[in-house]
Amino acid sequence: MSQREEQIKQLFKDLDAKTTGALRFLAGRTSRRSFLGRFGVFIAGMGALPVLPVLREAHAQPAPRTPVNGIADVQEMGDPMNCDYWRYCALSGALCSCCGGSMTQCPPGSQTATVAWVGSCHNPTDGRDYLISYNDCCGKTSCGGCGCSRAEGDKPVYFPSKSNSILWCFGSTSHAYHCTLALVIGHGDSNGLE
Amino acid sequence: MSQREEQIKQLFKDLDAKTTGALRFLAGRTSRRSFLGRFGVFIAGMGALPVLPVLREAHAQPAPRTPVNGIADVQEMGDPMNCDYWRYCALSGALCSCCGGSMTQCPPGSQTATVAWVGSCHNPTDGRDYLISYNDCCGKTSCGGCGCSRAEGDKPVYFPSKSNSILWCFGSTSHAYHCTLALVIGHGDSNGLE
Amino acid sequence: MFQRMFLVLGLMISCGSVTAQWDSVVGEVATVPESDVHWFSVRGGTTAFLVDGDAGIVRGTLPLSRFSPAVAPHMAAGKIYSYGSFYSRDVYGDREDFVLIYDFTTASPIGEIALPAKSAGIGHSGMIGLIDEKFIGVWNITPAMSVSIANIESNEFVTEIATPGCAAVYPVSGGFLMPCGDGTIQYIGLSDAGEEIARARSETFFNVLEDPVYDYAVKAGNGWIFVSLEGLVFEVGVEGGSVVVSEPWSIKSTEGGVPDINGVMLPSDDEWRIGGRQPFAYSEATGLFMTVMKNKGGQELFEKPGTEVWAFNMNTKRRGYRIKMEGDETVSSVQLTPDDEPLLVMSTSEGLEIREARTGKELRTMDLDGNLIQNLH
Amino acid sequence: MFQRMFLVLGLMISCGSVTAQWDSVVGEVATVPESDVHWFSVRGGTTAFLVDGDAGIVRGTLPLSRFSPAVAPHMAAGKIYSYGSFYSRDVYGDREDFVLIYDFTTASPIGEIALPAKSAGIGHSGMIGLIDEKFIGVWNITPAMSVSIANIESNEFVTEIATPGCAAVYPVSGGFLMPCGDGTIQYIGLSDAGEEIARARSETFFNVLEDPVYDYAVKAGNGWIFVSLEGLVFEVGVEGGSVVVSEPWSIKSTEGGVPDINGVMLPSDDEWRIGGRQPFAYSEATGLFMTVMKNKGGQELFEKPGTEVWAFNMNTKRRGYRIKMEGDETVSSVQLTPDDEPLLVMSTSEGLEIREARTGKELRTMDLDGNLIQNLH
Repeated sequence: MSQREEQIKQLFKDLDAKTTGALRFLAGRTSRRSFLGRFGVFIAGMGALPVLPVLREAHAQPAPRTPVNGIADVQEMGDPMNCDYWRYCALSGALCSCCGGSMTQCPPGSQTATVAWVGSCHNPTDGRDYLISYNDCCGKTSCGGCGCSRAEGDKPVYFPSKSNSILWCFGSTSHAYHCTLALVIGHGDSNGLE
Repeated sequence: MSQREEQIKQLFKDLDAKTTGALRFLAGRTSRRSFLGRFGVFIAGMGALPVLPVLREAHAQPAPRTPVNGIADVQEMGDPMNCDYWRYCALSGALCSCCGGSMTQCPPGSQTATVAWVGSCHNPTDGRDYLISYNDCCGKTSCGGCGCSRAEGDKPVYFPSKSNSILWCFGSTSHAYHCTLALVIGHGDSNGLE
Repeated sequence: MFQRMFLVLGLMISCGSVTAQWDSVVGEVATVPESDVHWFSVRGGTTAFLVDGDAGIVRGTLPLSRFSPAVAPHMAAGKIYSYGSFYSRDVYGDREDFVLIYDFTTASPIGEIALPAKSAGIGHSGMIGLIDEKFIGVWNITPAMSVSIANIESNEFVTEIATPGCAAVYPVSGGFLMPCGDGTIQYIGLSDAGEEIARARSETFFNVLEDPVYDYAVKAGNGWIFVSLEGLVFEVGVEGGSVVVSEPWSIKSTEGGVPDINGVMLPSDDEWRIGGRQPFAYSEATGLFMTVMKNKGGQELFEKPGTEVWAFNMNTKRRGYRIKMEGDETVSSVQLTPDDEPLLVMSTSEGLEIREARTGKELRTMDLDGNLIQNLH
Repeated sequence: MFQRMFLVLGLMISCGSVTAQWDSVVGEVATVPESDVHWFSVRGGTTAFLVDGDAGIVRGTLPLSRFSPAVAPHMAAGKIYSYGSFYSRDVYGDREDFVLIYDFTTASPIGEIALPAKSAGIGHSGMIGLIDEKFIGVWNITPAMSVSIANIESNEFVTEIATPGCAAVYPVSGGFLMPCGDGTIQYIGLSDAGEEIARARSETFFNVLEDPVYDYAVKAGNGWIFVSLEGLVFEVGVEGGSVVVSEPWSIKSTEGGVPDINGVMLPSDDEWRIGGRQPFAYSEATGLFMTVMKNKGGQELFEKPGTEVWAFNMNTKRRGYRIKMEGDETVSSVQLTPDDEPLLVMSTSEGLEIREARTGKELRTMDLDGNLIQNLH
């Protein structure tokens, strides 16, 4: 399925490649429930927030199910430029830190897609799981380096919430892939997730 | 000067590269006279056919200066898929044989540029020098393999007749570089050339 | 002054030794010769390489877009289709999406059918399908899933069919199949005009969380073969408007001590899993079924390359031979040509390997590292 | 139905634990911070990477075209210019050529100036030049040679200036210099409107067949440094409308037994030649002059990478130190930042190396294999 392998190889080896957009990833890695029903509409209820596209909804910020302290309190260790960094457990793509962005900001001139996929990663420093939003940044040539391929939990494309092989630039004015963020958006272990 | 190095690397290593046109070559390797004069107009007379662009002139086929027998009589040895083949002495680019063409025909769907550069190569099989016309084929993505880089006689771009670094697709409707032919168009040693 | 320069050049030529006896300096352009059942397409980046498998030579290339997943050959018409997306400034600016039409003999784009800008822009041969030699279907995700239908007789976009939760376009007579997230295969039937006139689903036969089937499938008779990540092989077809799924068989012998067709006792396959980009291939003419295999690693590595290729007989459902990659070489894709003496084509980390499928004997290699191998016939 | 899907997604979010205390899920976009004299651009393929040399980090990228040779920074205006060529179908279809205008802080294209479709579409920093902060010159070859002038105040194409036999655009006050095939340097003077008002040539000072100068040159004061393939260094400037060429000095000690600045006796440099894509660099502030060198091989390999970098003092014209690549590593480009404590930036086969220019001490490496390094300031 995956042009990703190809792409990652590119990202690492070849700054001259122009395959910029020809690839996309992003794997969710949380719930074991979702995506059922006759028409395959994503189904989920309270307490089963899975795996799904996080719609860009600036005003949708309800109270958390269990109190959380927020990103400022998360203890993190390790090198964010290394693919082994804990937040990247389901990230398959280029790290935005390598082309002018960070784990939380798209590089200058790129666009954040309006929808992102959420995974759950284990933070070894505090032993807790967190929800990680893997937002794609799009509309530029390839970031050119820092390709990571940690696709645990990867599923076929008809199960997009866990598929690595989807070009996830929806809402951007271009689906040329640039890089991927890794935002901590909540506790994974306080949401009824495994 | 040369994006060529980059490109050749591509051609060899990376079929996914889209740098298709970002490169062009073609080195002449014959006369030591040419390209003088205040405005740099190519200057040449009878007996000093150099290094110059061969204009596509179907009707310009005058009698040769010395009798020649033609391509059918040229004895050749070696593997035309190998960069060391004698005709490629000044060829820096991709062999058209690798993407559906041959040494004398552009691959299907590509276009021959209207102007080509002429080099002189030594044929070890008969010990004679021949004029080789290196026509570029353009208008397609990279040929993707068989990159050769034999740029002996290479000169800076202000001396285009011997410059490796010129994108030579003039007359084609696209200057995206595809590959290069190596046509034997005459004796090099019967033309007043060294 | 520029004009003068050209005149000077022209003059020089007329002094040269260029004669008709030599190679033409005008420059000739080749055409693609007649192809046969051993020809295939290999997509590498934005290029589709048209390969003559017996000669081990590229006979032509098609310039695709950077978002073209695959080609859809229509050799009866001498044409090859693809899907493409272009921006006016390469990666930004105005976007246009098309069904791209190529003439096979001249390996040139000869037409376009405008599509809604919704296509996935990524994937494998399942992302585009030629239906009844009349329609091209292209899978979309926006992230809502749908299929765009274009009529290749009138060269017009027909309709977009909503197919939530289902992916890919696997043509069958009168329509196409799609695997779905609820563990079923969906059938969409098309009218003569290309509009949806039927929709059906199989029984739920896999669990997407426990053991989903690949979104990649290969043709088998009037239907398609789907394989689960744990190695269960299903044949799926349409009968009387219903989607029928065969009883599966497993490519893995988990019991150990099972003899192969030569009577050699096999070790347990517990640790082995199917994997790769095109992880399996089927030759109907011979019953050969090939899989890319790797030892150890979880199910989620199903798209990762393998280290062996296993050959099965689809009739006996038993393994015939194994091909082991040497050293660090890995294999990501396998394909079988559709004839009686099929070629096994493998995309490996070293390039392309072409083998005799019945024996596994290596015939030739090519320095071509495209990853999607599609039969032209 | 698609709409419904989105609503469902929205609903789910409202059940989640997303709060303002966490990272924003809206997605933020960074800007390029203020740059300093240690920043440079590295072009790799169709991307210009904006590098902070002290941090060894890419701060932003510019999407170029596949025919963009280089950038022309205009930091005083917060802009970077380039030349680009685009086809409507990536490599075929309608062609459009432009001066491309990028905003530095947002690293985004903000404008275009249409140009005649004649530009070389290949090359190095000499193929495009910013003249008096008012014009952009782009070198053309069709194969007739000319320079397109665009006014960046009015954002309009001004004129095409015929420059037969001469290549590149090396800006000087009021115009630009070009090396020519007859062994001279040509000066073209521009009016306030960007039209040619003066043209002059230097004496013939090199023989293109025996020992031509590189078409690549580096800035030195009000003029440019040209270097011949055999290692002769010329400074070229314009005085009173005339092109003045300095007496050359040689980077090679061909006599042997010459002491370096530490008194160490040097072997003969007979077998060494300058080479590479950006084969030399100059720091006016320190007088440092660097060359990429390789041992053996003919003059025609002048664009091939080298195995050493030599550091000279431009005042004494003596070599200070040599950097030897390790193992199979080669170096193709060198650049010096324009300040008092310049960085030496080298593009090697392994990536980018950043060193302290005065000492050659390695500071950091970057996994970035672009080949054209240009100062931003």
